Amino acid sequence: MSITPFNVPIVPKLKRETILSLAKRGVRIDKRRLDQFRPISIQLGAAGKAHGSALVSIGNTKVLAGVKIEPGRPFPDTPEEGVLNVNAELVPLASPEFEPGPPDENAIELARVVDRALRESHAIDMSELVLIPGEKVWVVWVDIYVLDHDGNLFDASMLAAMAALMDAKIPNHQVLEDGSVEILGPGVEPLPIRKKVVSVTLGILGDTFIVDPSLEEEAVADGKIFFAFDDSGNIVGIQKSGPAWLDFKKVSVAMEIARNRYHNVLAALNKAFQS
Amino acid sequence: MSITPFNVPIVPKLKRETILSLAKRGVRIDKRRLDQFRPISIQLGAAGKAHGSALVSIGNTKVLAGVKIEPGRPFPDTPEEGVLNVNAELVPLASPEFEPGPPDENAIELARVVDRALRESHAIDMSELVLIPGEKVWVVWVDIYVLDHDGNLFDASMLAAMAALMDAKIPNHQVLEDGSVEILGPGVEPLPIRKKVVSVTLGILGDTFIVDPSLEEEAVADGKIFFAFDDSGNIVGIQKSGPAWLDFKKVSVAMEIARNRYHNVLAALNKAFQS
Amino acid sequence: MSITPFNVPIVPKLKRETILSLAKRGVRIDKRRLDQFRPISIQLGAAGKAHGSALVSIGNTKVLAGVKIEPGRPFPDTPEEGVLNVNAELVPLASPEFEPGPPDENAIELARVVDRALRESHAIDMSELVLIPGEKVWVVWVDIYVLDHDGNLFDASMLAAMAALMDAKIPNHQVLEDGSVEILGPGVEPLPIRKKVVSVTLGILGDTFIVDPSLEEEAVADGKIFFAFDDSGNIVGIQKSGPAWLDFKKVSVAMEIARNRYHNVLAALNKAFQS
Amino acid sequence: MSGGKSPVPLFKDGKRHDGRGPMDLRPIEMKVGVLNNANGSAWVKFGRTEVIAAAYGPREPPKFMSLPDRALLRCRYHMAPFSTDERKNPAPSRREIELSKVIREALETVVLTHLFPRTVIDVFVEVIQADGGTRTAAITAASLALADAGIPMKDLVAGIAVGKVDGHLVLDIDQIEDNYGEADMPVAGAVNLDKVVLLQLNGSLTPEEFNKAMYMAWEGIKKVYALQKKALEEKLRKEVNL
Amino acid sequence: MSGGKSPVPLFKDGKRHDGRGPMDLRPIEMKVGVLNNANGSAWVKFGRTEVIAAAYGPREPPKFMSLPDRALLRCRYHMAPFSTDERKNPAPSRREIELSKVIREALETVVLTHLFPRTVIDVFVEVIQADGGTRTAAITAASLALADAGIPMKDLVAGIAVGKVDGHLVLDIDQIEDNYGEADMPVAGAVNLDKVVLLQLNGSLTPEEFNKAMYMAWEGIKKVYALQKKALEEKLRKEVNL
Amino acid sequence: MSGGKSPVPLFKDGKRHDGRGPMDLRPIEMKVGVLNNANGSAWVKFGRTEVIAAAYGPREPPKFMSLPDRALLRCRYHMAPFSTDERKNPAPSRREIELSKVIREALETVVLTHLFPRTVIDVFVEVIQADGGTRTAAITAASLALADAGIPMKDLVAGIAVGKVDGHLVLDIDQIEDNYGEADMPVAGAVNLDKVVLLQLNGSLTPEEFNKAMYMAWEGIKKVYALQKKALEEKLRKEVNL
Repeated sequence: MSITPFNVPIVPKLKRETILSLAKRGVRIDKRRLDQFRPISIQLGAAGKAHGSALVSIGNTKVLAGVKIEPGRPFPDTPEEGVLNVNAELVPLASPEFEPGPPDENAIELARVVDRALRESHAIDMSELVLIPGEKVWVVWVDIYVLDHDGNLFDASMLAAMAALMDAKIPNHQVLEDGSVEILGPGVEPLPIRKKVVSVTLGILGDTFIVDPSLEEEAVADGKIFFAFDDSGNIVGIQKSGPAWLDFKKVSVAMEIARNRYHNVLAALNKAFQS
Repeated sequence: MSITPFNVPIVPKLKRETILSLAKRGVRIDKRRLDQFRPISIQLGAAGKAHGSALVSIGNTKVLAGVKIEPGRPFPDTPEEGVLNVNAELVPLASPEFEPGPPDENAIELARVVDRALRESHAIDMSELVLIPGEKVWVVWVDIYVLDHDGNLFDASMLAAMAALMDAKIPNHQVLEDGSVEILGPGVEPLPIRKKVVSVTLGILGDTFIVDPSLEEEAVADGKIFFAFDDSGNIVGIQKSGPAWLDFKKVSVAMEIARNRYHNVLAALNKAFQS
Repeated sequence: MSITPFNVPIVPKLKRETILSLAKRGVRIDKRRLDQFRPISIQLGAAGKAHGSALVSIGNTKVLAGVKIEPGRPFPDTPEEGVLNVNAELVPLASPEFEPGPPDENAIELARVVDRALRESHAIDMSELVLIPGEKVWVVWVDIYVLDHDGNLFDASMLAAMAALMDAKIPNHQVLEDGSVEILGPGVEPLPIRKKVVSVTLGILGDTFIVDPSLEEEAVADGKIFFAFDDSGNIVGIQKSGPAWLDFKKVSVAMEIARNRYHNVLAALNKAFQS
Repeated sequence: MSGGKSPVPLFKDGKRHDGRGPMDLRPIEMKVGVLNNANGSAWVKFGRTEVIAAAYGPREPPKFMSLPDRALLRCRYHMAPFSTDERKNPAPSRREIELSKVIREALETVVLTHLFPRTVIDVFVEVIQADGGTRTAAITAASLALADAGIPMKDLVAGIAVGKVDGHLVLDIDQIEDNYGEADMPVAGAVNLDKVVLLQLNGSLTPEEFNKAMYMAWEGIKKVYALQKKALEEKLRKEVNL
Repeated sequence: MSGGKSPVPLFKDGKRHDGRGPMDLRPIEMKVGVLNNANGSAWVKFGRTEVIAAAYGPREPPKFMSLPDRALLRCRYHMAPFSTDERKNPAPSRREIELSKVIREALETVVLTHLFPRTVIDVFVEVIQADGGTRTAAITAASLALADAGIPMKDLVAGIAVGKVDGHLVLDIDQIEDNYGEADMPVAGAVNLDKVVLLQLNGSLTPEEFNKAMYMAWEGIKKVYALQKKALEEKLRKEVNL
Repeated sequence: MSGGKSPVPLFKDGKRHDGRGPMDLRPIEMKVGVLNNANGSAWVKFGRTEVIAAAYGPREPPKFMSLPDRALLRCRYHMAPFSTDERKNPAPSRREIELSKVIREALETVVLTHLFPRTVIDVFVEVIQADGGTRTAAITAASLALADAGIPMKDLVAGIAVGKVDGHLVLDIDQIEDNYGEADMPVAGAVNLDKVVLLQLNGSLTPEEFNKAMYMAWEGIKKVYALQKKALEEKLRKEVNL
């Protein structure tokens, strides 16, 4: 059951009015333009026992994603494909609002939004992750760990997940005759990445859209809208989130704003893999 | 742990007294005789993706039962028998008293009472539901879905479950050499039904028994007693439910009242299958 | 998440002061010496369907441990060893403080402390519990059931677990060709016990240690410290429990006090098996 | 009533598999006041079936959990993991949840909850060994524990199961008779008041068999009731001697 | 979008696998006031997809669960175990948890929660049969149930999914088109206000396709909206006749 | 202590498998104030073992969860799913539940909870990489996070594990030494106060070994303590520079 959040701190009216009236004039409380991202940084290999990992910062938001690649069984309806699992944990060290416990609806939505963008874009060629057809495949776990929450978890998580997948190496292994898979050690072969997927999320402030909303902007926004793009510029995922509505005619405007900005994120991703 | 219900609405004293004094005079608040059922209706096939289903109304009480028949493993102690699972959900749309969440003690009792009456009467010949002895059998799921709760969920659920089982068709299938079962599509073969089981539940109002108690009658009753019968008139299940007691000598009186009425329910069941 | 207990009854200040000042003078509220156990009794075979069982009393504390020995799969990383599982239930009949529900942190700590002492001491030769290497081994379940809580559950549980394991007989069985294990009935062969492990727990009252604290002593103590010993006098387990600290120099003093007393517990254990 | 075939004949020459006649109870033992912390407690054994019950209260209920006009009754029927042939997971099963309800509702009829508004009375039963008839042993022990705790009741509650094996009605069935028999009918009653407070039937009976079974159950219940009285008196005698 | 190959051609000679053209909706049925206990209810069918919705409230919220300035909205999207091809475990899946959130947030935009501070409004949707487009059917039914309960809203909410199959954009996709198509874009809107209240995309679209798909969705939503109005009027007519 | 045989010799010619001598710690790094939202935070690395800790509070506790005379301490030790060799289910294991308790009880001895009645102080530790000694790294980081949050403590807490490998006592064991060694004894202490606040032993030691191991642990703890002081000073220096 989903419930209107009722235990969130109340935003002072004044701050709300300030942010809204600034937005109307095209500026933001932290001096950014409406369509400007905060600084993005990506640190690869941040979790040493993961097969791939990335620590992503967007402004003060910090998300660590770790990839584990393990042998397992395929789903019965896709016997010749590997398995992708995306999980997100809003661990309580990241925000005074996060409580310990199993993932709540926010964590589940976050994981599923990232999952779908990766899955539906065919970012990974799952058919190449088969060890023994119908029996054993690689199961790719992407665990998204939010460490510091200062807004726009969608984009930070999407980026951390994508970077961690690109960083990942399939473990060195051997398929034994009895159908078991022996892991020999760390590998060198990357995952079969076919597309790079990044996202741009807009905060919805009445009629105004702001790219990459910070936590205090999110607190006064009606909601947000997430657009994922592959590196050819196709839209590979959308999620309206929060109790906002959009003018029917403004939807394509929003999409265009996002599409004008996904290059920035993609550039940050590419840069991380150049060194 | 079972706890005295403490968050149920309090019944106005006046209503309680009215119902009790009417019952003493042999009449009921909705004009029924003490041993009279509300109108019973059965609509077969109400859930199109179920292998069998029935929507049962008893007065304003509405219960939908759906049967799914799937290949699975037998229990280790009955390797040559199919498996019957009965589950009941008191979904929150059915009553302001029902909360979302896993089945509570009332839902569990409901499911187990129906389950036992079906199981102990050998209503289905489980030995005919074997695909590969000891390995693969049909697992028959009966899911009882209460849609509108106006009292006497026991009888409505028992009837919906029985009708759904009688409505069910085993899927068209093929046992492959590797021991897997391929489902080819909808089937025509019914389940091996050996007995029709129906029930009659009495509300206990002090010394008086009322057949098929409505919700407002249940609210003032001390409890109720459920009797299940097979079509030969054997008693195949009893459950005293609620904080009521019965005079030792009144127990067989109650049974006789119920036994005089099970024909009505059976007739409704048979009628549903005549068309 | 672990939380400072906040719903425990408050100990009257006077009682606390009495116990503390007595302890300083070397005596206890129940007349015991500081290093004296309450009377220990062990009744073997107290749970008839268990393969081994023991009801242990230390003063008014009563713990029943039951052992079940069942065929199962080995852990992947120890294919040639049996499996030991220790579980503890603080059932609500044992104390007004215990609530029904899954094991809380206290029950989990209790089980794990006993488990480690048995496991790390190699009290049971797990390599002798293999039925088919890599496939089927004996799984030994030790269920600790606290029936009456009057303090020092660590020692009572450790002793009940050890005695139940020594009391246990491996079921009469037959390994069939298809790799299944048929249980033929009760057996006569004991578990391969290599060491007897017993424990001595000290209450920590400021600078004073008291052996085998009772419940009212525990309520005023800062915490306790558990020492497990094998029958050669090696230390095979330690657990500081509760919000107490110890002077660095007092740690070995505590160990010596415990080590001077483990013979008493071992003697009680041996006596139980002499008759 | 698993439907399989019994490994031993269940009824032969008027005797049951363990030598009992149809109306014979298993050896029954009862002890009151077996635990220290509980306000009242009892230990009850029917043959190899063995249960312990504890009663706590009337005591302060958890927040928001009270009734203005009477005590809440809370009841848990629970099986020890080692009480059964195969180890039982200690998490409450659907069966245990149902039986907790059935036993609570039986006890509600006799406990004078109206004397203790805004409090809670707890009854916890642990099955130590399960060999048939655990719920009737449980309610028997629970009612002793309540009496031992000094909680006022209209009457004690005693329970017994009637079964049908190889076509014969028999009293106080054990596990093998339950597993391979045709019916299991647990009954509990308040003998002095002539009230049935718990009644279930798993299996199939003709109406005539049902009526006969009820009378058999009542005979058994009277015997159990007498043993309860004796156990309580024994406890009392001990206390007086102290 | 499972990526496999469809057992039937999804688009051939301008027709879809079931004979529909790209802009054709499935046969739609709606009925308001189908349940007795709920304050409002509705039953909605899109082809073989079938849902029931109930609305309760405004009513007293559970303790500590309220807002001083408006009503809480609680929403559950839930699938009956027998609604799917393989039996679904009745425990809420991650998908059901997400969709409950998405539907609640869509409804929050139109329900006048500020009129009922310190109360709760509940919307429960049960999927009886799932054959594609369950979330849009669910929100359509939910908004009818709210209207039937007399809860003031700025507008009704109607939903429909656009899909892409074999390279063609099509309206109101069913399960097979969802499973084997390239994109599924559920949209819900408040037609009178020209507002989009729910929008998701699973799959891949070019920006041009996206814009076209939005327009197609809006055409569909207007049709669904008209049917909602009709269903509400029918209910009203019946009530007046009584 | 899995009992198996180590793939590498654990002790040879006075050196351990990674070249360290018995008293050598792994390379240790510490950083204070690494997170933005938390009132205090710290990142600690012992070799390949890596943890992050955050402290929140004193803050308002959830309803009915408070003590009239002091703050509640809440503590969670948790492992990231990717921190271990095989992916760890993120649901708290029994081990994590026990360690949360052990760490909380250690911190309770030093935090001046009496200064903040009716509040709660939260300490959350996430293990990012687990390579032995995670609980002692966790408590070391937790105490830094508390200090960084400005929560008054009687002393810092530093931790280290002593192990026994191939018959030799060694300091600060890593995972392979833990897995294949004979004993693992985690110890944490408040150095200035000369107090042991956490002590566990998994494995077997003679009394003499135990006494020696305690002294070794204390040596290690003093070194860790010095590094803690340094990390806090560094943070302070940065703040002053700003």
